[in-house]
Parts: sequence; structure tokens; C-alpha cells
Amino acid sequence: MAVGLEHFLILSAVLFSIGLYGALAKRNAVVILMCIEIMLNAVNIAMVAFSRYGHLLTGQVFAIFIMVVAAAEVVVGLALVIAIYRSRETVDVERIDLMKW
Amino acid sequence: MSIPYLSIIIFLPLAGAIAIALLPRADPKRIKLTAAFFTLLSLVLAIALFFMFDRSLAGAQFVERVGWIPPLNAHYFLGIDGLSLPLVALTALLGFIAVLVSWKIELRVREYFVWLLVLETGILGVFCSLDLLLFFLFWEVEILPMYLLISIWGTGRKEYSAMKFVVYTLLGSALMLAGILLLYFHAGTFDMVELAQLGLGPALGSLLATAIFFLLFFGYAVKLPLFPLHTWLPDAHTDAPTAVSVILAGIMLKMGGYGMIRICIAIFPQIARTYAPLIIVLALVSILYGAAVTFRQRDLKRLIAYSSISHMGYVVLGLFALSQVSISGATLQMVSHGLIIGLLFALAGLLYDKVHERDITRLGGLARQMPIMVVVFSVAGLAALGLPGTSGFAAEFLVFLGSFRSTMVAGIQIYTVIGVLGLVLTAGYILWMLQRVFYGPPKADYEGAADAGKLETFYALVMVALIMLIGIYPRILTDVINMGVLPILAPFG
Amino acid sequence: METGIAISFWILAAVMVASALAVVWLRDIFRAALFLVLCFFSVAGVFVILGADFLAAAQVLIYVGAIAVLIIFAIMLTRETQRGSPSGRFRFIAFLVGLLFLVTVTLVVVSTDWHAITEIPAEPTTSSLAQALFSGESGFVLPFEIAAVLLLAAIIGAIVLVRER
Amino acid sequence: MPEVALAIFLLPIFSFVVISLIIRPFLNKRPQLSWYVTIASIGASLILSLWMLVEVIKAPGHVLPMPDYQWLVIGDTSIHLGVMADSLAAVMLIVVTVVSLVVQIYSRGYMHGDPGYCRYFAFMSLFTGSMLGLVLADNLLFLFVFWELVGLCSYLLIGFWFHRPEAARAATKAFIVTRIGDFGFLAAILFLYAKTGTFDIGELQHLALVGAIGGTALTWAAIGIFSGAVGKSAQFPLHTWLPDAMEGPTPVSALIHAATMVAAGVFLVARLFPMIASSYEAIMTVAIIGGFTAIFAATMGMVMNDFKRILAYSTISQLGYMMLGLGVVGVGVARGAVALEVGLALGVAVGIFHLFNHAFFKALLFFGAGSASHATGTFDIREMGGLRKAMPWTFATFLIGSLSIVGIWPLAGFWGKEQILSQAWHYAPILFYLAMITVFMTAFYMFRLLFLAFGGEYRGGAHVSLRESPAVMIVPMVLLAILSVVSGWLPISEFLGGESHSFFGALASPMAWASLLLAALGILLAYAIYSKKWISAESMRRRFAPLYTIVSRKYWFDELYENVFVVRILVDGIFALFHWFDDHIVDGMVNGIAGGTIAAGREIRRLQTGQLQAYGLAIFIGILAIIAFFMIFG
Repeated sequence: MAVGLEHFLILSAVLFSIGLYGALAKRNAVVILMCIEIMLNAVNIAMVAFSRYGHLLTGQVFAIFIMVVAAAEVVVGLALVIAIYRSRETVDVERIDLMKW
Repeated sequence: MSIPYLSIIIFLPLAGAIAIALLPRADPKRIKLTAAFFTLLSLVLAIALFFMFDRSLAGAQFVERVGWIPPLNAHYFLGIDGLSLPLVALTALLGFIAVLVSWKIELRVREYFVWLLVLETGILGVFCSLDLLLFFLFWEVEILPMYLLISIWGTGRKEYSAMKFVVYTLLGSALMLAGILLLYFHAGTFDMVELAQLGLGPALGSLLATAIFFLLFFGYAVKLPLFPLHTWLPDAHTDAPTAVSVILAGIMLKMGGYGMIRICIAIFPQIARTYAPLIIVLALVSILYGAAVTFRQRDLKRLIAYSSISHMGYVVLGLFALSQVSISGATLQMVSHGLIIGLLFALAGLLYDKVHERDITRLGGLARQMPIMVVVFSVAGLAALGLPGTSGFAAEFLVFLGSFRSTMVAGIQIYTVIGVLGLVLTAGYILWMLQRVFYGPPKADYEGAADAGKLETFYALVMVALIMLIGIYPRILTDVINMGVLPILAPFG
Repeated sequence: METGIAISFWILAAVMVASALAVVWLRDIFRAALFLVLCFFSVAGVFVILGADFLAAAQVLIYVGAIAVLIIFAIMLTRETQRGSPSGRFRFIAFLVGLLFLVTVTLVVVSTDWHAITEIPAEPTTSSLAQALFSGESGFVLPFEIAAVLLLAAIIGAIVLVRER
Repeated sequence: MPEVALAIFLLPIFSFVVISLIIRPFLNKRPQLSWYVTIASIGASLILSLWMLVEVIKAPGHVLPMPDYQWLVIGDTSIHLGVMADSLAAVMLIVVTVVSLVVQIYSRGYMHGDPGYCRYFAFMSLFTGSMLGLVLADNLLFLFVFWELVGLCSYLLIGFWFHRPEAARAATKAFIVTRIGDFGFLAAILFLYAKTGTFDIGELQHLALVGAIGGTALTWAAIGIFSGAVGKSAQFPLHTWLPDAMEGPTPVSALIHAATMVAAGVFLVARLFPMIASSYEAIMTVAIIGGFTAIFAATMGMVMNDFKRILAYSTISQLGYMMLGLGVVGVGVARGAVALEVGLALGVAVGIFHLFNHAFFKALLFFGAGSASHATGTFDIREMGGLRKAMPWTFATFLIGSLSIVGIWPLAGFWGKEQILSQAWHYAPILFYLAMITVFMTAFYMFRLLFLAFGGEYRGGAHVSLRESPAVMIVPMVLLAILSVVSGWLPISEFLGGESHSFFGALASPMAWASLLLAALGILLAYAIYSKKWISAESMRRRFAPLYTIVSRKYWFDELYENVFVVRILVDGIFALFHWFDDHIVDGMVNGIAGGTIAAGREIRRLQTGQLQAYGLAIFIGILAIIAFFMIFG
């Protein structure tokens, strides 16, 4: 059975959904960041797949940008986690509710 | 290019506000003199305009029209006709008098006068605008100063009252803005003169036109205020500082009446006619119900505030009776009521300054201590109850006369007679108020209470003189007003 | 060729999904991080299958090389390994949402006609990618510069945030 | 001549302006100046009025042509103001100026040393000027303007001593009660204008006579106008303000009762007589209200103890007579029993002739009251007595006034009353009998007053030394006494178009004898009870206790109006309900909406948990919802 665009997209969707579940369900901020990375990777797969099956390099260009942004995001995100950990001695997101009214 | 009189009149107070804000030394005396100077200048110009106005022309005069936001087809478009001229003059007058009334202000003088003058600019702008967007802009300008003036310099539950005023007014103007935009999207112009000539009512279809009419009407009904949208008024009037009460009751309420005639009736004459019975019934409820509730008030300022609900009902009655005489009468009533209620509020504030009491049941016997106050208060009160020889009579009589003869509304005779009944109630509460405040044996509490000073006597007498002048010779205004009414009634044939 | 790609796709997909599930399920954070690295590797493999050689290399360099290291650093700095990675109170709803999302996307993917071109594009892509990125008329020079600035800002921000006061 | 007519009413108004703007603020040290100004202006008005009277007598048809002045033009509505100089106006001018002048002279003595001296004369000038303007007005609007000004002045003067709560109350009451009547008047004016497009009295009368306005419409208009007259002339059921109006200075009462305020109502009915008489129902109402008020007020007059209150009820009663006179002739006209032209003139003549005579003797009686209270310091007749010896002039003039009001031949009161009675006999016999009973009652209460106040021994405190009033008060009284005797001899009735009467011929009719007999009986009864005490007043009172209570409590009208109607039903009833409604329902809704919004916000903000993952969930649920929406409906 030949592997087509749909396979990659569904793979991407599965990966994204797993990441999504993790990002929404886990309590450890670092794990949430990890799950977000999984989601971004899933998107990248979709991007590259579109690029491959559409013969358009723009998808890969976007994937590069996503990687850059992911790097930036993880840097700031981990910095925040560490900063919060320092001040509140926890990275449990259920105990971090500074945005509450 | 002729001299842009209107722009000068409108922006003189604003210039005064800027000048006060920039004055190097915050000497209260200097601030007050500056404010008085700029408002007086504006008043002088308004009076000059009144005499330069050509009483034989029906359209807008002193027109200024400059492109403002070209993509929206919005213009900086000013002009006055017979309807707006008396109101502009009234605003300039009360603006000046409000400064004089505020002469004793001591708290944050600089800001107070800045806001007071900004307020005046906003109101003047409303009466001069012929472009709906500009009109709306000026309409909104007055809200912020008013909010600050009431909530900082007011008395009693001032924050509550100020917030109530703002929320209520903004609700009205939000609906009005919706109406204006709907109008714009269907007509493609903000030009009031053009809109009035388009005959939009039939073109838009009755449902849409009715919706626009009532969206606009709602904004004005809040401002006027018409029952049952009136409850912001007693609170705001009672808690505002004296000068602001004068402006609020004296001219801001008239913005509502002006909007009704200038926009609702002029642009949608047929719809105004269709719904006139409904609106007139509301006006009658305002008149009688307002008067009835006035009877029960114990706070002097609150009593005057409720009385103005009743009196503004006559304006609506006259406007929606849709006859030449009644609309002229209603406009005259706006001016007359502005003078009368302005004077009453100024005096009530003055009285409070002297005796620090506003509860009518605790006042009494003040006529002995305050011979000038009692005379002026009585004249204002008698004018309010429509005594012949005062502007109140001339205006109310014209409203009644025009309404009674109107052929536009079915059953108007009965409505008018019910309205006349309001005069009896008015006489009741005004005289009862005079009796309880001034008559009776002098009370020991108010032993040393002083009478009105020179400044107060001066402005009170000016207003009394105007009230009597309009009452004895109303032609001085009706000839002007009439020229403004004619085009509005043209669609009725 | 076809079957080779298919076989490697299924293997990679299985590893990828399994390691991703492990990231989510494992209570030990440190192991989760290691499975994340495995996941990143398999993504790189998928990129290779898709003929994106440059991206596969970049994936290994950035994700496996940099981000994974950063995450492990963070795990160690926060000393939360002992507590593990418990699931929160939203886990059931989150699971439902994730499942629903998967179903929805799958439905969309299956029901859409993608007009996919099956011919294999030219390789290697590195130079043509550079062309696409930096060519004059339709290039991404400005976004590229902005991305650089973003990275810089992120680095400075991270330093400011974690600096000892 | 138009200038003269304008000057007649503008002069006193000018005097008001001068006093209030110049003398009061700047020359307050010399208040007597205001008296001079007032006297000069009213005196000048009197002279001009006399001149005008002569001109009117000479003019054909007793009408002088007068120009109009345009007051207001709006579109096709043009309002003209002008004056009207006919026989009715001329007679009324004389009444008003003469009585007013005499009152001003008297006031100099009465008001001497009062702190409000200037104010008093300013108001008096305005009062006189307004009344003169009312008399001269040729159209309803102009008339209404002065009508209201007259009401204003009476308000100001009744409340002249405003520091007395009763005075302030009485003033307010007078204004509001008359305003209730004015409501009908104003409605009628609007109605007539809407129907005819004119305010001009002459035109309106013409239109009514030719039938251009008629039927129910005319009846309503006429009744509306009459309701204004009821208020001003204190007819039943709006009579309650006049007795309370006693709180003003006595000369003011004299002026109000004789020539200005209350006369305005009768004058209005006379002025619009042809129109009102065109509707049978309306004119019948006038006659019935008049006849009923006459006897109704007289019953209350019989039991009052306040000098001025007795006079007040006598005024109401006499005004009832005037209305009755106008009404019965009108009834005759409406029935066609008398020729139209003749009947219309006759009605006016009958009513106004009595008004003319009444003005002089009623002013005189009030001067007597003022003089008596000047000496005793009270108006309570139970604390007077024996004034005859101490105050011979006051007594003599008061006696003349009393005889005149009772209608003893040949004094002034006889002639007017005789005409009214004979007309009533012709056209409304039931009202005639009521009027005859009233004659008896009038005689009784006037002489009860006379005997109690002037006869017997002084019953007041010993510290008061009774003295005759100063000449400045006595001279006007003597003057009025002479007028009270002779005014009935003047050919006023003929001049107004009524019947002539001969000096001795009047005694030829049996009716005259009947009324004289009834009057004599009344006097005799009063003499028996209060002078000789053959019958004890106390025992009479006990025998008729329920009746006495009803009458002395004034049929509870004050309580009904003030306590029940105004206070209970209106202010504490309906108005309180509205007030509650306004505070709780209308404002409650506003505050409720505001409160609801705040409460809703307080609840909704709980959604802001600060839990990042909750937000994330919400976002994805939202995305799913949007996709689902487009999948289902897209």
C-alpha cells in the first residue's frame, strides 16, 4: 500500500492530539512545554508533507520558521518556569494561578 | 472666505480651557477671570450673531463646510438656522452665567474651570453641527467633563449619580450611533440638510426607517428626558455642583429636544407622524407624572429637577403635535425653560451656600433675611408655573395653542387639555415650595443668613429681565424660530 | 522504492506515536524527556522520507541538540523529578478534546481532495530552499531577519528572567 | 382715544415698575413716595376713565372704535391684542378706579409704619392696573393675561404678611383654587380658537349669535369659561379660598371683594354673555350655581365669629346674586322668552348694576372692619361690642353699608337686588324663592354682626383704649357711605341697556315689599337675639345643634378639599404612589439592570480561574465548535 499525503497528515494529527492531550492534562510545566514541542513537530510534519506533495518549498520555509519560533518559545518558556520555580517553589500549573481575577 | 463666526464661538471656551490649563500661576482669581473672559467673549459673539441673523431666510446661515474625513464623506459642517440660533445664544449665556455661579469654587479650581469650558464647547458644537458625525462627536464630548464635574465637585451620592448619568447617556448615544450609522449606510452621507431633503422614510421601507427613527429617538429621549427614561436626571441634578446643575438643566436637556426636531422629525417626518400619538402620550405622562412626583420631593434641588421633567414634557408635546405654532412654542419652551430652570438652580445653590440646608421641610421664613432672593426666586417660580408676562406662559401657551389646532395627530385636543392640567399641578408645587421655603415665621437657625451678593443679584436680574422680555415680546424669538420650523414642516405640505 | 518508503514510514510512525505516548504517560520526567528525544529523531526520519534533507538535519540539530538539552537542564534545575509528572484535573476532558480533535481532523483529511502530486521532487533541497528563502522578489528575507531578532529577544528575555537578583 | 385707554391700565402698572425698581431699592428711606406715586397714577386713571365714560356715552351704540396691535405671528396664526371701549368696560373702569383710589387713601392710614409699605403699594398698583387691563381687553388671550396677573396680585397681597403661616397658606390656596378654574378657562380659550381662529371677543360673540359655533361644543366652551369665573368669583364649589383670603391686610380685602379679584369673574361672564347665553345648558348652570352659592354662602355667614369672614361669605353670597342675575336673564334669552338683543343687554345690565353698587358698600363694610380691628386689635366679634359709642363715624358708615347690602329702599343695594329678584321671578321661580330666603339671611347675619360688634358693651381686654380711627381712614369711609347711598340712583342700568327704574316707582311692585319685609324680619330676629337677647343665642345653637355644626364647619369643604382630596388622595395618595413607583419601579429597573450586570459579572469572572490549561481547553473546544458548525451548516 502506497504511502500518500493522507498518511502523513493523519500521523501529524495523531501526534498533535497526543501533544494536545499532554499540554492540557499534565501538571508539570516542563512536561507541558515538552508536549507543546510535540505539537509543533506535528505541525512541521504536516507542513513538510504539503511541501512534498504540492511541490512547493514554502512549506519547508514555514517549517524553518516554526523551528525558530519553537526555539525562542522554549527558551522563554523554560526561563519562566525556572523563574516561577524560584519564587514559588513549584512548577505545578494548578498551583500557579496568578492570572486569576 | 467670511469670518468663521460659529467656529470661533464654539472653540472660544475650549481656547479658554487651554489657556487656563497653561496659566503659569494657579491663582484662583486669575483662573476665574480668564474663564469669565472667554465665555463672555463667546456670549458677545453669540449676541452679535443673533442680530446679524437674517430673519427672512429659512435655511442654515453662517455655514462653514470643510472636508473632514473624505473617505467617509464626513464634513466639518457648521451652520445655524432659526431652531439652533436661540439655543446657541442660550448656551453662550448660561455658559457665562455658570462661570459666575462658580465664583465661590475653591476645590481644584483650575481643573474645574477647564472641564466647565470644555463642556460648553461640546454643547455649542451640538447645536451648530450640520454633519451627523460631527454632531455625534460633540454630543459625546460633554460626557467626560460632566462626569468629572459631578463626581469631584458634587455633593451627596456624587459618584453614583455621575456614573448613572454616564451609563444612561452612553446607552442613549450608543443606540443613537447605531441609528446614525444605519442612516449613513443607506444614504451615504452624514449631511443633515441633505438627509432631510432626501425623503428617506418611504425610500427605506417602513420597518428599517422606524428602527432608525427609534434608535435616534431613544438617545434624545434619554437626554430630554422622557418618561420612563428620566431617573438619571434627579440624581445628577441634585448631586451636581450648582453651576453644573444650571448647565445640565438649562441646556443639556435641550440637546434632546433639539435632536428630536432636527434629526428625528426632519429626516423622518412620516414616521414621526405615525408614532406621534405614542410619543405624545409619553410626553403627557412626563408632564403629569413628573409634576406629581415633584410634589413629594423634600430636597429643594431634587424638586426643581423633577419639575424640569414635567416641563420638558411640554417640549415633546409641542414637537410631536407637528404644527408650526406648536413646534415654535416647543422651541421657545426650550429657551424659556433653560432660563427659568437655570435661574432656579442657581438660586437653589445660592440658598444652600447661605443656609447649608436643602431640605424644604426644615427651611422656612427666609423671606425676611433674603429680600432679593425671595423676589427672584418667586419670579422664576411664577415663570415656571406659566404666569402671563413671563416666558413660561408665552411658550406653554404657544405649545397648547399649536397642539390644540394641529391636524396631524388624531385626538390631539384631548391630549392637549390633559397637558393643560399640568399647569394646575405646577402651580401647586411651585407655590407650595415657595411657601415652605420663604414664608412663615423666620427661624432661629437661619438668623444671620445673608442675602444674594452683588454678583449674584446681577446675573439673577439679567435672567429675570430676559424671562420677562421673552414673555412680553415673544416675537423677538418666535420670528427667528419660525424660520427654522418652516423647512421641517415642508414635507407635511 | 515504494515499499521501502512505506515500511520505513510505518516503523517511524509507530516509534513516533509510541514515544509521544510515553512522553505523556510516563510519570518519570527524565525518562519522558528521553522519549521526547526519540520522538524528535523519528520526526527527522519522517522528514527524510518526505525528501526534506535540510530540514531533517535541522531537526536533529535544533530539537535533539538544543531543545532537548535545554529541557533536561530545566528538569534538573527545577528538581521536580521526584514528584514526577502527574496528570491534572482536566485529564478526562483533555482526553476527550484530543480525541475529538483527532477524529475531526481525520475526517477532514479523508474527505478532502488534496490534488496531491505523487512524483518525487528533485533532491537535494538545500540550495533550492535557500533560493526560496532569500530570492529577491518572493523571498522571506524580512521575516527571516525578524525571526533572528525574535531569537535575540528571546535570549535576552530568558537571561533577564532567570538572572539571580 | 386709544392712547387714553392704554394709559388707563398702563399708568398703575408703570407706578408698580417705578416703585419696585426705583423707590424700593434706592429711596427706601422715604416710603411715602410710593404712596404718592400710587395715588397719582390711580387718580390719573380715574380721571381718564371718567373722560372715557363721557366719550362712550356720546359714541353711537356706546362703543368706541379701538385699534389692534399685532403681538405674535407664526405662519397663518396671528395674535392681535387690543382694547375695547364699550359701556360695560366704561362702567367697570369707574368701579375699579374709584374703589381702588379710595382704598389707597385708606391704606395710607392702615398701613402706616408697616415695613412692607413700598411693596404694598407696588402690588396694589399692579393689582389695579391688571384689573383695568382685564376690563379693557378686547380678546380672550389678553384678558387671560390680566386675569392671571390679577390672580398673582391677590396671591401676593393675601400673603403680604408672609411671615404668618396662615397668610402664606391662604395665599397659596387662593392661587391654586382659582387656577383650577383657570384650567377650564384656558381649555375653553384654546377650544374656541381652534374652532374659530380668533381670540377676539366681539367676533366670538358674533359667531356664537349667528350659530357658527353652537351645540355641545359651545356648551363646553361656555362652561369652561364659566369655570374660570367660578374660581375667580369664589362660587360654589371653588368658594373656599375667599374666606381664607382674610389673612391679607384689610384694605386688600376691600379691594379684592369690591372691585378687582372677585369682580373679574362676574365681569367675564358679562363680557361673554352673548356667547354663554347662546347655550341653554351653560347659562342654566350659571343661574343655578349663582342661586345656590347665594344661599349656601349666606348660611355660613350666619354663624361665623370673625368679622371679615362674615363679610367674606356675604361677598360670596352677593356674587352669587350677580351670577344669578346674569343667569336668569340668559335663561330667558335661551328660552326665547325675551328678544335677543334686549335680553343680552338686560342680562349684563342686571348683573353689572349689582356689581357696581356692591363694590361701594362692600368696600365700605371692609373699611368698617378694618377700622374696628384697628381699634380693638382683633377681628373676633365676640371680643368686640360697644364700639358704637367709641367709634361713631365707623358705626354710622357701617350701618349705612349694612342697610345697603340688606337692600333697604332707597339705598344702593336695593336697586340691584330688586332687578335680580324680578328677573328671577320671571324666568326661574325656584331660584327666586332661594334668593328671597337669602335676603332674609343676609339681613340676619349683617345685623348680627352689627349688634355684636357695635352694640352692647365692650367685651374685649380692658387694656385697649377704644379710639376712633384717624381722618385718613374716616374720610374714605364717609365717601363710600355716600356712594353706597346714591350709587343705585345713577342710570347705570339704562346705560348698559337694561331697564330704567323710577325712584318711587320701585315701591309700587309687591315684590319689593316682600323682599323689604323679609329683610326687616331678618333684622328683627338679629335684634331679638343679639341686642335685646329675648331669645338666647346659646339655646338656639343647642336646639339646632347638628345644623349648627354643619354650617359652622363650613360643610367640611375645607376638610374635604384640603385634608381629604389634596392631602389624602393626591399628595399622600396618588402622588405618593407615583413617588414610590418612580423610586422603586422605574429607578428600580434601572438600578436592577445595573445590579444585574454587576452580579452577572461577579459570577462570570469565576471562569477566570487563572488556570492556563482551562483556557487552552476552552480554546480548543471553541475551535472544535467552529469546525463542527461549518461542517454541519457549511
